[in-house]
Amino acid sequence: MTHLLDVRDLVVDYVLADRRVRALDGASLTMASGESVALVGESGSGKSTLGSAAGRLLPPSADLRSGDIAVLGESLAGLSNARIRQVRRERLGFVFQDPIGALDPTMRIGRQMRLAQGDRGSIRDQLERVRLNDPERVMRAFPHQLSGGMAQRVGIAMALSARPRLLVADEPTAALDSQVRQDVLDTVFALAAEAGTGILLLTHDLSAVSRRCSRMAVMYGGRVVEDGPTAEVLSSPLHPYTAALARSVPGNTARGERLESIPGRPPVLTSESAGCAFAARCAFAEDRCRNERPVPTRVDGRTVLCHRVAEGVS
Amino acid sequence: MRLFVWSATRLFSAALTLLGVSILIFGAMRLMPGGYATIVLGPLASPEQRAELTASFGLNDPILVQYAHWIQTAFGGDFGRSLVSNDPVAAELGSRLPVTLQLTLMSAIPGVLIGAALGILIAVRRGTRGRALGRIASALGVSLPEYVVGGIAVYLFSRYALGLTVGGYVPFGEDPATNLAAMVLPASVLAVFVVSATARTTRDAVLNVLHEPYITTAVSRGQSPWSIVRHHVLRNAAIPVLVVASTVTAYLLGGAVIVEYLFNLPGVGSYVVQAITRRDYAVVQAGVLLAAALFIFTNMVVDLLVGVIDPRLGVSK
Amino acid sequence: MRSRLLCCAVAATLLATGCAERAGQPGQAAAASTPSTPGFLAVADNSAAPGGAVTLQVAADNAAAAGLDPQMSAAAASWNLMSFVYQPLVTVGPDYTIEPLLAEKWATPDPTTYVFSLRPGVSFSNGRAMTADDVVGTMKRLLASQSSWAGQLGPVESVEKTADNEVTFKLKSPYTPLLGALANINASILPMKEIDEKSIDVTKETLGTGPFVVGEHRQDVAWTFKKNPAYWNKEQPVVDTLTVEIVPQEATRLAALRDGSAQMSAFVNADTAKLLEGVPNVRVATQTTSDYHYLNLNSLGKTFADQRVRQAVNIALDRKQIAEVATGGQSKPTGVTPEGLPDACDPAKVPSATAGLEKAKALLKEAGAENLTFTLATYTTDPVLGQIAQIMQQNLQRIGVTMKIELLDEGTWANRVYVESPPNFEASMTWFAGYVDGAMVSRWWNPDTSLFNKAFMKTDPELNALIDKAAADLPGPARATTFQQLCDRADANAEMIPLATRPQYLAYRSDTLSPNIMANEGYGNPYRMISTFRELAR
Amino acid sequence: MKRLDGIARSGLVFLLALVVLVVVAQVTGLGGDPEKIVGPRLAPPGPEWWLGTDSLGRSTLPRVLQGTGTSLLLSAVAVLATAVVATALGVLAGYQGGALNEIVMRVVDVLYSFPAIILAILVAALVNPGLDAAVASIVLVTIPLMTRVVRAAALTVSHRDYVTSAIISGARLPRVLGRHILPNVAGTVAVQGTYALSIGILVEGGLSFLGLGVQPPQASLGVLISEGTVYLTYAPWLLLGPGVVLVLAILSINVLGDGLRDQLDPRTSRSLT
Repeated sequence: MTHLLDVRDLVVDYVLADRRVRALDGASLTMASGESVALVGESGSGKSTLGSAAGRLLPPSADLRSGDIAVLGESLAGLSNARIRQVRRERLGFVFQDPIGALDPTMRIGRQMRLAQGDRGSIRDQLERVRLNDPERVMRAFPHQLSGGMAQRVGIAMALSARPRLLVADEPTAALDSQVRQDVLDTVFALAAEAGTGILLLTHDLSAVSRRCSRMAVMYGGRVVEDGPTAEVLSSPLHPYTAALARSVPGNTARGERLESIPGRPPVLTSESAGCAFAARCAFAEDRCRNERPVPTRVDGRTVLCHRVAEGVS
Repeated sequence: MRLFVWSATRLFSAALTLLGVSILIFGAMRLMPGGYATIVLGPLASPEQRAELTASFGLNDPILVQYAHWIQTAFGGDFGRSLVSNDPVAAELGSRLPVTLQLTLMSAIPGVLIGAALGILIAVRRGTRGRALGRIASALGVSLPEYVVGGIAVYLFSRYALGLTVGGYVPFGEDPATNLAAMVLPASVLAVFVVSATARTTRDAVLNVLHEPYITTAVSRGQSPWSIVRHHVLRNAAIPVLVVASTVTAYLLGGAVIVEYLFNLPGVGSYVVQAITRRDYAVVQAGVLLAAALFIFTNMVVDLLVGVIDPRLGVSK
Repeated sequence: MRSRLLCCAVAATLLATGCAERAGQPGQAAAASTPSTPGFLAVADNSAAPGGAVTLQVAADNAAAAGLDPQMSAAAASWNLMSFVYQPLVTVGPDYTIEPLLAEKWATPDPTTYVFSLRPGVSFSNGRAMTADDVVGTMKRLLASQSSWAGQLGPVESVEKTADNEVTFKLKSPYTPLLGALANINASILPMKEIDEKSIDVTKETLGTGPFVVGEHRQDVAWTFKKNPAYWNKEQPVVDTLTVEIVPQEATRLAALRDGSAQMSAFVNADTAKLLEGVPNVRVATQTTSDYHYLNLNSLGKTFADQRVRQAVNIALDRKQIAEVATGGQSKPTGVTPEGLPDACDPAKVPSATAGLEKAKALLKEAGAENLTFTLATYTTDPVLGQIAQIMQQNLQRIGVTMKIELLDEGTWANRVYVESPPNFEASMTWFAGYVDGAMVSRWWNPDTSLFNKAFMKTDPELNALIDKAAADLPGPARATTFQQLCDRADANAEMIPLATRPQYLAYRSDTLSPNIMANEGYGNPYRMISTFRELAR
Repeated sequence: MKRLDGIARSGLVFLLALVVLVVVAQVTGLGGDPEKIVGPRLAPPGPEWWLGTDSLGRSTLPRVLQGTGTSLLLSAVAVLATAVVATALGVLAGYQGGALNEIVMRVVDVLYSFPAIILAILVAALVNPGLDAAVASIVLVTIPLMTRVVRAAALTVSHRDYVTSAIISGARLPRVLGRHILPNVAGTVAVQGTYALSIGILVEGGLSFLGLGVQPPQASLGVLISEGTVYLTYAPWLLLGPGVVLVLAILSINVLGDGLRDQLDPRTSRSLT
């Protein structure tokens, strides 16, 4: 059966003025239609690059070295410009981090909605669906006259207006305050479920993930190190990095317990990493981890990239 | 109501600036050595003749009295009389203004449009060779002094009959063909500078806009490049382009002196410069005030346009 | 380099030569043509049909304080424009000879009496006949005015109408340059009847006896002149309309000649011929004039108070190189009396020309001014001044003198030299119009009468005596000796030091214009014979 | 100083080469004495005078070298003066705002609304033509533009958080301006400085064209070019020599300016596909 999204061993470098930076070092991820997957990882882990690659939105300085990425079975790399635009219009939707910045400051919201929607359906309905209570005023307003929450709702309405099959949301609520954050997420997931749209949620807000996404993938050093059902990954993480990540979440620890931070800093790769990227910071690392690239292994319903996963480390 | 307040403050500051210009030019002319009498009467005239002539134009009154008198009459539209031709300055400036305005419009409008288009093309084209070429070409355009480009053009178009004449200006109303034949060449000499200055600014502005998040949104929606340029890039890049357009217009309004000289066009700029060397006070003061007023007017128009284009800055806030 | 300097159009013997009593019509040309007519650079081809239009381009408009009043203007640019409308009693012919104009003939029974017989049938452009009263009234108005030209008329005792068409000038003492002075536009005959009745304001309108009348005038842009229907010479002016455009920029005037939008223009740049080389149908002619550049050393200032220092500077100047380099060899060194005028002195014989550089160094040593440094102030409107200054700078380096150059705009320069008191300059340079008689320009060497240089030049009674004698002598060898003594004396004083003549370069379209241009010009008017210009290929 | 891109670098190299050549010519008298008459007038380029002779018979090569030196020095001095004044005015107006800002902007507006060439001529007439008049004109012509740009930059910088935090932690005005505002505005000043340099050379050229520029016998590129334009038809080498040098000098200055500015905030293009 064709996957909604099928990322196979994707390697992407950024070519800067004086050096190369490897953003994805062989990332693999699959999504079924209508599935909601959270892609979690610190900044620099490559999750934004993966999110952008899903719509072939990488900047010109990006160099897709190897691997493939396909939406509904269609590999994006070789598509003509016209075709990729059609895929974006019909199958993909994107919501970005800066709600007001993502809207053209010189154009009223109504006109931007028309641009996004084409002539399908009425804009009032779309705005009401995302629970904006005064659509008329919003349509006449300019982006800087809206609050962050309202602007993000407009962004969501735009993204979903073309009934996409896959919605990529790159940290949609990072810029919003916490109370608004939950409402916005509820709206997105409700509308997506209603339309059977799969959601790829890029975030580092684990609490939001646990309640809404059926599946979760953890990224580190440009690779997906653990991928599986959210509840199991959070409750019994198999990969040492996932475990450390879980322990550092304020919500998960008992009162009075000290939060543990992970020593060291996330790696900045300039070429293919010899072994496991987390080896330098992993308590269970051994020689094999440092000079042999781990391969994905299936362990009770989850895929993990760790040589010693069988030994039940973490 | 807000529009009224906004324009009222603008008008007030414009008036203040004009007053400043009038004080500066009035003072500068009075401080300048070599009074009018010396020049016009020539060396052979006796001191008494000079004194009598100076007195006859009220040039001996205290400077503040002269200034007050001049400002007062200026408001009434009477800018005094030229010391050389004794004709009212307002009339002469009136007949010369169309030349400068036509020269400005014929070089600014096409210049800015072509420059903006080039700027967008250079910014959007991804080929490094194209961009490097564009950058050098626009830098070259700004580096060519008008008197070099003008000098060469004057020679070529007079030596070989290429349809355009050097000089021979007649008002457009009278004979459009001859008028255009006389104006196209000087206008294009000035346009070289206008096109390159606009292209450089547009290139920077467009590059800035391209990196804005709302462009990524538009791309992610599958909008075609030209639709993105038309709907988003043009409007957002318009502001810096408008600013350079107003600076260039200012330069053309008073500064195209050299081209007016080279092509023998009876414009305001050359008239004022000639008046400076002849210490023809009334003409210089009126000419400079006119050029300053036109510049301030263009700036206000640009501010208004900017306000309309970018709601964040503008009137409709 | 093919020299296309001199042009010899189809020529005809023009003027009947005669003795003191001259008769005949100027501009009347016989059909036959000879390769070149002495005294002419170009002669009109009379086979061309009359009528049509001529377009000239000049560098400057009339900018006189007294508007259009011909008696008051002091600049050649104004004289030329007014010469199309106003006419004096006599005019200047080739080689500076005096020719009849409004006066048909004149007699000089004794050196202090001049009897002019007025030409019959002359009227002003409003149709009113010119009378002897107009002539007498004009002369009285001129002598009473503050015009600098009043002095040039010399010691006039009386101007009387002695017969219906006859006016007699009585002088207090002999004054040879009178005829030359009467030939200038300042002395042209005005409509005194209308002026006395105040029905015309000569500063604002023009009413003359000349070949043209003013059509329109836009200051600093252009003049248009129309044929004067009431002109006394029925065959002139040949063309119907004359347009004079004001174009200060030389490059633009060159362009107008290249594309034919103008038919004739005068230039100051010595390389005008080179700049127009290869352009079809354009001829360039060098018109020698009696004007010359001169250096002014402020003898009442500190630096040049000592005559020896001034003489040293004078000796070090190389007039031949100045004439050669600054004007491409087309001008000649000159003394006080302009080179080329009758009886002019020989600049090679003046004291400074024969003393060597060693003498100059010795003089400096004597005066204790070995490494003298001074600043020359001149102005930008005449580009040749800057070039001459740079040559003088190198000449002076030969005797260890350092000269700095300050090129000012004309207003600032005039103010520092003529208005500021004490005058704010050590040395300055400009040029004189040489007029038509050696005794006229030499008057400027007497500060008591010329006034403009009173503040920077000493009065030398001996020189003043020579100046008066020069004016009184009749033309001939006696006057030549006086002129030479005058030149030598002025050269010794070394306060106003003549350098080299200032020729004019005239370019015209030989395919559309057939002009009459004389080889010499005393009043800077290349269009003196405008009424005979013919338009070709209409 | 991150690496300038190719074009800007070549602009910098050309400028340095030009300066070195001019200094060497000045010191060693290479190429001959600019003021000595060496040959016939308007002679074409030949072995003794590589760029031909001018209307007085002087070799054009040393005059071009001297002229380049004068023009560059003149503009550099003027631009330095402008930079200091404009930065002071701009930063104060931008940061302080209020009355000071209003006064500064009004004065700048007055100068800005004066047609540049007329302002330059007035200065030349007031200060008598020469080096000081040329420098004064360039300063007055370039100050308005630069003050406005610096003020805009200072305005944006002063709204940044790190400036507010500096103020909160009790930094007094000089420290805030010196430590926080100036360094961030320096980049803009450098870029505007290069543009002002090219405007300066053009203004000096315009003044010389109208005869009010550098005084003879000293030459500047403007003087040489205006004489070259007169003799364009007969002796084109008189215009070619200084013309090429002037255009290349200004071109490299402008290109260097672009490079500097791209250094500040690199704006590579991006695809819209």
